[in-house]
Amino acid sequence: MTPPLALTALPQEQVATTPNPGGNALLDLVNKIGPPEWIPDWIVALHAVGAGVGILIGIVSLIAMYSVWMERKVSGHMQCRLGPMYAGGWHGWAQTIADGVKLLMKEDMIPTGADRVLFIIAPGIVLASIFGALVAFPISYDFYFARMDLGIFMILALGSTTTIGVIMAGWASNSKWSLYGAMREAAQVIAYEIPLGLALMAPLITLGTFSLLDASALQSDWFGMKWAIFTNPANLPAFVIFWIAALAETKRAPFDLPEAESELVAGFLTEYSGIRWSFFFMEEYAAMFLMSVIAAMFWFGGFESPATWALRSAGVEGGIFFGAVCFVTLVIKAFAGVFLMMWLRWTLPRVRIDQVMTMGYKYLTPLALLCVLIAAVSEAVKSLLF
Amino acid sequence: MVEQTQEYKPSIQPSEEGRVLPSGEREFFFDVSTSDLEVNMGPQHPATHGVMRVLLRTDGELVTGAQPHLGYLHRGAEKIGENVEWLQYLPYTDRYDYLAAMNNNLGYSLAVEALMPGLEIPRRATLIRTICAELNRIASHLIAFGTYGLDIGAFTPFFYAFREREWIQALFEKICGARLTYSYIRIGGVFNEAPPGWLKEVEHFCDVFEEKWKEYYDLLALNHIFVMRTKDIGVITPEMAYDFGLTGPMLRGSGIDFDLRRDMPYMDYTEIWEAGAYQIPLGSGEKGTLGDCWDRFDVRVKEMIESIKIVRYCLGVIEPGPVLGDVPKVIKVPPGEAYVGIENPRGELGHYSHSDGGKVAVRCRVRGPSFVNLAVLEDLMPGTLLADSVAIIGSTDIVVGETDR
Amino acid sequence: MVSTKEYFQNVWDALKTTAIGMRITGKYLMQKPITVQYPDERLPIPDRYRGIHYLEQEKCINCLACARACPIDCIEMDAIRHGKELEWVAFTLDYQKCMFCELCVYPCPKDCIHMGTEFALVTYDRSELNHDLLSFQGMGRGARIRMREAQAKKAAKEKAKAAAAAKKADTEKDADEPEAAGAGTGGDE
Amino acid sequence: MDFKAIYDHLRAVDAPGLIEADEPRLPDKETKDKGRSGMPFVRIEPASFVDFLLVCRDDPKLTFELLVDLTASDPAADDENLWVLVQLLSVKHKHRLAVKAYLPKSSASIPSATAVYRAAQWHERECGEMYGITFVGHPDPRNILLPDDWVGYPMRKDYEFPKEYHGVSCE
Repeated sequence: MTPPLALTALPQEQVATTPNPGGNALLDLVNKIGPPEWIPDWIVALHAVGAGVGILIGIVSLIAMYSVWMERKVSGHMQCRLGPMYAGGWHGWAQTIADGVKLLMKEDMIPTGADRVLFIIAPGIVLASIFGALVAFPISYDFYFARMDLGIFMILALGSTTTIGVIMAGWASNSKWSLYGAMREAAQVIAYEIPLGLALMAPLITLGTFSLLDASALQSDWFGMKWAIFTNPANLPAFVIFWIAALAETKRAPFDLPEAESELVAGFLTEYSGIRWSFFFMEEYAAMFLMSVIAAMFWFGGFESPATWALRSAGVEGGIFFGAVCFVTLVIKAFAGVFLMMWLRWTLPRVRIDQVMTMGYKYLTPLALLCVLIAAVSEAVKSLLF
Repeated sequence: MVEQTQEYKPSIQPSEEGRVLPSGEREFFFDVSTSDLEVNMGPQHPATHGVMRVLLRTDGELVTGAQPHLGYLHRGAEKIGENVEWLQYLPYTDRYDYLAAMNNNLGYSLAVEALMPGLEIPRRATLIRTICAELNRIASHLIAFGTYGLDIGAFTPFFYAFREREWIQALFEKICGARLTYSYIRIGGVFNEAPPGWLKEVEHFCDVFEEKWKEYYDLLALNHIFVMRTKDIGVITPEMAYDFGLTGPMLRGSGIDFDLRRDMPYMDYTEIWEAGAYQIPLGSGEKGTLGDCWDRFDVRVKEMIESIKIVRYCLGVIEPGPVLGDVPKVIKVPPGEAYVGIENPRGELGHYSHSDGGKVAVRCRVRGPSFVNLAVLEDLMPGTLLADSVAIIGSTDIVVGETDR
Repeated sequence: MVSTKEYFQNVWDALKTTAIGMRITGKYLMQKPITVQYPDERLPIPDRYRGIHYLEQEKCINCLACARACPIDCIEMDAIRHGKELEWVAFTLDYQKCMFCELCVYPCPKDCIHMGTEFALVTYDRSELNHDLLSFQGMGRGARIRMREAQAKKAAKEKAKAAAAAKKADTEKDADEPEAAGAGTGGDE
Repeated sequence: MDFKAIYDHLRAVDAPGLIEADEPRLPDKETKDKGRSGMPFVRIEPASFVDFLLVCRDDPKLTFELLVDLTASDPAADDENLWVLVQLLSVKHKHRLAVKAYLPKSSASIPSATAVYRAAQWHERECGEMYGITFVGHPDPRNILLPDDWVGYPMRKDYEFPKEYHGVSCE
């Protein structure tokens, strides 16, 4: 019999680089500052959580804002246009802020005959689920909201909860076009959860962990370039499959069927306006970012790059500067992913609903299974050889 | 065509407690019931290319029936034609098919000139007319190309198409001063001489366009998703095309080799054809079935490059000379009736003019190709998916200004 | 059902054509945009542009040829004749109706009505669109602004010219006969 | 084939309802005939409209596959007839034929050509609403461009424009 596969063989010395396993960095920080003795622990904890939520909301809003701005600039330049140029001065950097203010000021409209309660809470559910998923998003090795050994599980689980919000929005709008959009979303997300999860299995087998931080730490070799995509032949096709499935999960073109504007007017968004509409919008961009973070973490080395490797070999590890470098590396990788999504969006036509289903079930799922198989076999071969 | 013979059998069986209706049938109570959904596509919908309304009956994503409703843009243009002078009607012809206004001007002018046997059109005027009409055909097909991409969900080709279209519009702006409603080709010739250097600019445009055209083809027409979306959809068989009186790219998309420019020539198209300057692209069924949406789209895209060839030929033979025949200021047309059909970008644009010898027409009929081509929708839509219905409307390439007149 | 060959052909085609498309869009991402920032930069307007009309009033003989040529009767003109002199009552053009077909320009025997290059017709009230061609008041806000700008520019140019001329005259005077300047001032005294 | 040949052939096959050919002629000052320019027509009996079209479509020498246009015309307010004008086009032989039928204004009715060419369907709906011509046997004789409740036939020469429509003044 062969020895147990790499799934269980975690290199211990590398895991040790991620301190404080199982804890909450924020809570530690608060403890370090040392609040007076008489304040109960639960109040301290609550404050820590509040601070975390605040940081999270800030990050999500910033990401969404600048993804929107980036989308408009990227699409503009791809189409020989300029995109926003006025608001704020330099290349319209404040355009999204101005738009956000406008959306806040807009009249809050609920169509007649709409299911008011569902109509109002649907954007909240959508946004809440993506916030929930982002809790697992680490900012650096030392700074994270929650360290979870099964972080990727939680992200996938909470990330697909947005579907419920979308279906609620579509149903509650009392519009036929919205209903079509909601039904399409339901069908599409169910179809693409499977290849998404299966495609993730390949790097998970390669790395042998479900935790985002561990996955990143495991790729720190080879001058910070021991990325999973290079270490296993199945990971590149698995990434392509994951990426296609991620596009479908985040409702991005060519899979933007739920809101296909030439067919369904605006799908489930038809009746929404103002700030509620912008919640859906924020969710879309946050989800894009989250998918890109997953791809960066499990295929492209996470925090690791030659820069972090150089810092580490110079003895700088931990501390604010190292954390900042980690964060910037990750954000650059994630925004590269977001850019790839945009590039695809502005190149491809939209797929039809039956083709979406065919693609999900008949093409991506079997191919993803094949990838899992190849990944497992090659890992086994590797563990036999080395 | 997919036959619609689906019947619904609810999964939950009816309960026994039902009441007997007056008709003798038994009414059952279901927990779940399904029925067809009637959806109004339009009058304001991104895919109807203007204010047209299609009443769809859908069964989930499946379209089981479609009924176009027209008239939202009806302006009584034919009635106006009976109330204004011959030349004064010219600006109104711009507004039928506002994407190909030069061709409309040309059709109307030819129809009136057919009633004026003594009128000589100078050769330079004819060539400028040909250049303008072909450039406008390109501009119109660019819109068809771009908006079809938009219907299918690709945004970027639309902007590339508009980039070249803007160039054509700038050329027209230089020659006649307007960008959309040109009123340039008039009875007896054209309104004024091309400005100096204009023909050189047209040549430059032709050079650049040929390069860009390849990009269009690669970017959209050959894209796998696009091909999958448009092949085997909305198949018009040759018999159907004849029956519905389709003309232009709709007819050629079904593989019927007929083009008014070659087969019923007007102006100097015989000469250009005999010089071998252009071919007539036909639907080939290359990607799917003969006469599907892809074939029609392909015909339009390929026609652009053929138009460039015609323009190049005209640029080669054009010589200085007058551009307006001997036309009085107030045109009086001898009595008679004439029907002239020309090859508009969308099909045969027919103008029927009837004069009783006065300053005003008795009847000014316009046979808009979009109006006729749209009728086929009722037959094509049932049995397709909702997204296909958008693709089919797009592939008919209608201009609502023309269907409603 | 699709055959195995077709299955992999589909996968290959999808990936290949996507790559081709991305190459094209990526190429344009790197290139300079072709649009201009409208109110700041303007494309040149060709000479034949059919914008808002302008009238050379002194040439006009009130022959009504343009009004008759108009397909929608949007020109209204009236003048009282005092011998050879014309006292204008009205010459209005209703831009709510006008479709800029240029048919009014050709029949004019005195060549006095033209299409201008101004196109900004935005007003707050429809009644403002009934323009009086006899005064510039009717030419639209954008036209007025540009007219004022042009006038200011012209005035500045003339001023500069005058200043330059004066300076030149001064220097010439200075160079030619410096005493003369003194004599001049002396004369003033 | 040119018009002469088509007309001769129609005579030869004894096309139903064929009355005469109306060709352009030069003006004649003696008979005060203003002449007629333009294109030649074939005039037919309205009652045998469908049979005539069938002959045109199915005769191997004519094969008019396309009904390009079907329209009506009101030549003058005091004229007692309306005209129905049909343009046929043969893709195979590359020739055209214009067909005309006179209908009395008092009872303007003609068999529908929908059974022969489905292209006629929308054209006939338009003629019906604009000129008040009844196309007998039309499958869907609704208004197509005008609202369903429109009164009168706007393209007739004696049509009077309504003063108001649904409370909106049209002055």
